[in-house]
Amino acid sequence: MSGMKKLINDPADVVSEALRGFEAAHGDRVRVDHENKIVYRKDAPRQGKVGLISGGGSGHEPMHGGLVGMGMLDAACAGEVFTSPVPDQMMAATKEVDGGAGVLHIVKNYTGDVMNFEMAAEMAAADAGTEVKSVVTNDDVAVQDSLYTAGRRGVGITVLLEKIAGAAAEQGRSLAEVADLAVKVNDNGRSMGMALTSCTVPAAGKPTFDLAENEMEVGIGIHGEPGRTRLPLAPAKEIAALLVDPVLTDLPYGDGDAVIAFVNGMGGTPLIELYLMYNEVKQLLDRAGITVARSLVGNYITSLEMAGCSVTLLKADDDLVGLWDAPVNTPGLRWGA
Amino acid sequence: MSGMKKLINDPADVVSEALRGFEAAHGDRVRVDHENKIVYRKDAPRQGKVGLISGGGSGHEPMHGGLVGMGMLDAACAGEVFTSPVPDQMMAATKEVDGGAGVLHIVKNYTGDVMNFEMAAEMAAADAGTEVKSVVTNDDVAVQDSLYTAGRRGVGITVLLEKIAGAAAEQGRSLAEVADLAVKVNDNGRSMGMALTSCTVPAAGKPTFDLAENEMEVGIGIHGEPGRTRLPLAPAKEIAALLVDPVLTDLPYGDGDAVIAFVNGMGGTPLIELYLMYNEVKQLLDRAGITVARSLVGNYITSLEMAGCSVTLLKADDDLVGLWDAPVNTPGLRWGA
Amino acid sequence: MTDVQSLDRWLRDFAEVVHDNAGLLTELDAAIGDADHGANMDRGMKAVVAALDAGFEAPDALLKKAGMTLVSTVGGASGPLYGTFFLRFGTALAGVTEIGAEDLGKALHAGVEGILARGKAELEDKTMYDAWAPALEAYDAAVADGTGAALAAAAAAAAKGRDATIPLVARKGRASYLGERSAGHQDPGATSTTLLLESAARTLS
Amino acid sequence: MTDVQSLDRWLRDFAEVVHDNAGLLTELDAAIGDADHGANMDRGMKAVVAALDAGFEAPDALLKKAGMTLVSTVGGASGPLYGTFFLRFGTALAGVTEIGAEDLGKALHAGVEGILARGKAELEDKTMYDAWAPALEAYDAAVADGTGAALAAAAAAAAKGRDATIPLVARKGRASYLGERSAGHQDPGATSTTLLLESAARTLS
Ligand SMILES: Nc1ncnc2c1ncn2[C@@H]1O[C@H](COP(=O)(O)OP(=O)(O)O)[C@@H](O)[C@H]1O
Ligand SMILES: Nc1ncnc2c1ncn2[C@@H]1O[C@H](COP(=O)(O)OP(=O)(O)O)[C@@H](O)[C@H]1O
Ligand SMILES: [Mg+2]
Ligand SMILES: [Mg+2]
Ligand SMILES: [Mg+2]
Ligand SMILES: [Mg+2]
Repeated sequence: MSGMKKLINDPADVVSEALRGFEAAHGDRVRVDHENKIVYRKDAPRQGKVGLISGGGSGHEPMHGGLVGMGMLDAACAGEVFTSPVPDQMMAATKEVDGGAGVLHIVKNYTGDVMNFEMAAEMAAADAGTEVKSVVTNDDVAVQDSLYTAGRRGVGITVLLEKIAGAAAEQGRSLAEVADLAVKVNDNGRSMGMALTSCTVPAAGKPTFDLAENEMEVGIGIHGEPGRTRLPLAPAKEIAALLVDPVLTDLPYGDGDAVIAFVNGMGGTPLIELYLMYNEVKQLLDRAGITVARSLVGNYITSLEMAGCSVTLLKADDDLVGLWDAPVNTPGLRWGA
Repeated sequence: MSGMKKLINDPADVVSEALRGFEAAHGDRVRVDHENKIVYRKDAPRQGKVGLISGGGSGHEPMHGGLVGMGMLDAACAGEVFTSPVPDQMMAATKEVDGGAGVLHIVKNYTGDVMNFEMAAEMAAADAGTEVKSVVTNDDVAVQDSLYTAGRRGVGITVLLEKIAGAAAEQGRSLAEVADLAVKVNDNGRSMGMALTSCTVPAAGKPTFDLAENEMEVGIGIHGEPGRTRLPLAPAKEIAALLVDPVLTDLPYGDGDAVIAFVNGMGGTPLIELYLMYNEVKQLLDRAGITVARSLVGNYITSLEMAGCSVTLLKADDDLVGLWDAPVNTPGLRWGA
Repeated sequence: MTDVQSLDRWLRDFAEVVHDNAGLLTELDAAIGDADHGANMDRGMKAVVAALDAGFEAPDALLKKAGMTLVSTVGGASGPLYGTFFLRFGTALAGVTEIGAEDLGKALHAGVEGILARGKAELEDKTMYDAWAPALEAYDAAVADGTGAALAAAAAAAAKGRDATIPLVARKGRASYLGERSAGHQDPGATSTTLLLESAARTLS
Repeated sequence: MTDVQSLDRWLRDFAEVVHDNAGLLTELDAAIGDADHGANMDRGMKAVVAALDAGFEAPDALLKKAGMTLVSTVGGASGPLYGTFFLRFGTALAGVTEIGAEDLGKALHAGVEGILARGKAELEDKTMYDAWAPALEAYDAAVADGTGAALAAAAAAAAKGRDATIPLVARKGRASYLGERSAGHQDPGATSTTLLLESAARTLS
């Protein structure tokens, strides 16, 4: 048991048992296909509405299962911890949520996720003739983009995208419109994350990496992987700058822009620290002349019990803010309903 | 820095900086008196509505500041980390939220909290003549109750009580009615908690206790204190029984009872584990013939970054369930609005 | 004779002692409480020192201001308890400017009664009262020898009372939640009380 | 000659090897990935073994079933990659029941082309392809000596390719996110590929 302190039974059963608890807690809004490990919006399929599907490895809760419900996802496919789901799941979900208006796959840019969703889309097209479009999120500025690499990771923007695209689908926008909007959200969003601690994949039984008491990892993703650089631990003020600066310069965001600002916890960092970080982030944005139209602070796209945080900025126009404000009713995100 | 990995600046500024971030993130619903460290519902005082005040040491977020808003608290007084607030804060808050219908103080049963609230109530009565009633929560079955001791701690029930009493006040019930209801909620609620890890008070700079890799503390409170007993780490199924059994026997809850079931994370435990725990708790309740009328799963009353969880059960009748379902709009708990 | 100047010196000295021992107090509190007693007392006494800078004419005003300041800045259990102690201590000295050993003793008794009124502790509950009680007894026994001697006796008795908290099972305060596990640890509040009396013995005469 | 029985033996042997090496594969993945490659392969090969129990008449059916099973149970990057490998490997052997060294080689090539089609890896991207590419070359060079010898050569070459991934900076898969920090670590997928070929060399002839 060394190195693993978790509220679990057999590591092999973590995902299926958590899904049972999730369904028991939220059976008013979702139903769960336990064999396929798919969380469905309870009233899916919605006739005439574009179906939204996402999925990925487990361990990022509330994303994605906790983001299923009115105004957001129609289905979420849960893989093993940090392992993308398999094509069969996405195929089944695609069929199930198709209300005649087509289905959008929201995929985070990881080799495994992309390949498994691709296979599912090929199979779904060949099989049922469902119209499927895909959007791949890749907002992580820690990774240098290049034609010759796997590209950037999809991280925090995925949560904002699922909210905004979900609202658009709820309004009755077409598959092409929702897909275009999703691409726009991804293109206008950038993120950067850091970790104070590693995390332990249940099946592995010990922390993915070791980090000394006075060290932190900067430029991490959401799979407990080490980041781009290891730095000495620093005050929140400096950490905020390490995260915000590369985000601001990458797009670039500038004086006069309005953004949706998202300070996300990696799972083991308590709210008191996330609010303290948001205070720092807000000051940096003020200094850069950037207005915060809306904000989100909390643990939404996590890496098991990792301590740390990420900052996501999304350049927002009135359409995006309106869609952000639209009612949403999921276990993880809820307002106006 | 050994032993302390936190997203903070100067440990002395943690609470005030977090409050600044909190206000920046939730300025649509709350305002913050930074000098007095009080979070107010933005539109307080509400004329004719009983004012609800709570408060306590910081480090339990979202409780209490994150529970301020329509349908819940009117004000929350934030102390230093794990240190109850001072009477001046409660006096100021009492004056500010008094809408003519009196004010209810919701106090967790800790010597410090009780004494500081008591002094405030004495001063407020002498001063402005505001009618103040107090309810003290003491739902923690880990502590043996006795006339000669400090009694049981107030833990998880405090969150449920603030929701239910908040809804009653919102409905326009009188101070006496709201206070009676609050007492009823406390009397019908019981909790038990456990920790997988300790936590670090920022000003202390190192973990409050040491726990070996294969140990857990059972019967903890919410201040990073050691629990009643140290036991070998066990599977979730056994931990659930360790928490649920003493709760069920204490009241006692029995076959045919309906409850609001609350699985709470201590701050560092990710949602995937909390849902897994809820699955275990639900099975134990099923076996005992207890119906879950409503459930709440998440990090609501925390102990900084401590890993672990607590279980709270509240015997619920139709009135309580109706009040639970009533709209609430706070940063930490929101539905129907 | 104790006067407003020596009281001022006492509280400034205690503030320094608390600051230097904050780590110790917090460590003791970590074992059976919530690891904040050092930070609490340090924050409170810093505020008291800042308040002293205003300058006071009379002992009772100075002591009541110290009490109010502790109540307003410390929080937790120790804030109301030490705050009430100084409030009642000061009130008992109303109108007195040159305080003799007898008057000081009566005022100490009044202060400790305030602690009991607030906290309802009894002997051997493993609280600061376990340092205060023997201290008052020793003070009374030595009062004829003058303030300095009486305070020295009180401080020594407080230290014994503090040490005697170690084997006790706590019945009040946070430590009571630990049940039997609270035995074997020294009470943080009894420790700060001993520091307060040791400081008094050094600065008052 | 390789037939459906020996293929069955191969996959069962590989499943055992993967199970025994799951810790190693996960540890390698922890260093430059997300600590799941061992669990992924173990879960997948257990499912393949369960599927084998149904019994198969023809090599292509058995191999395609293995591929489908891997696609359906592994997830991550390795699921589609190994799954596609076996699907194409099987498809290339349609109609063949007694597989000679030449046919086996052609089918291996087809399988690896599937990996490239899915993953678009190039040499020295620090992926399983860095084990597959030299393995195919060695196989081709030794094919005249028969299946056993060719597979032994392929396994040895794969091991060299695997070792050669250590200094590389990853350009594909999760390890690429680490940039320069990925250098100095052995690629987990190249490691499992080497295990697969070593198992083949032991079980096919
Ligand atoms: N009811 C009480 N009566 C007297 N002293 C008490 C009582 N409860 C607690 N104390 C004292 O307060 C000390 C703890 O103070 P502190 O740590 O500052 O407050 P808190 O317990 O609220 O964190 C204890 O060590 C004990 O001496
Ligand atoms: N584009 C690719 N082409 C070929 N092999 C790849 C590619 N991406 C990753 N791999 C292989 O997959 C292995 C990782 O597999 P695994 O850990 O099971 O999946 P994941 O990376 O999704 O967690 C890597 O070690 C590498 O050999
Ligand atoms: Mg993976
Ligand atoms: Mg305290
Ligand atoms: Mg304390
Ligand atoms: Mg992996």
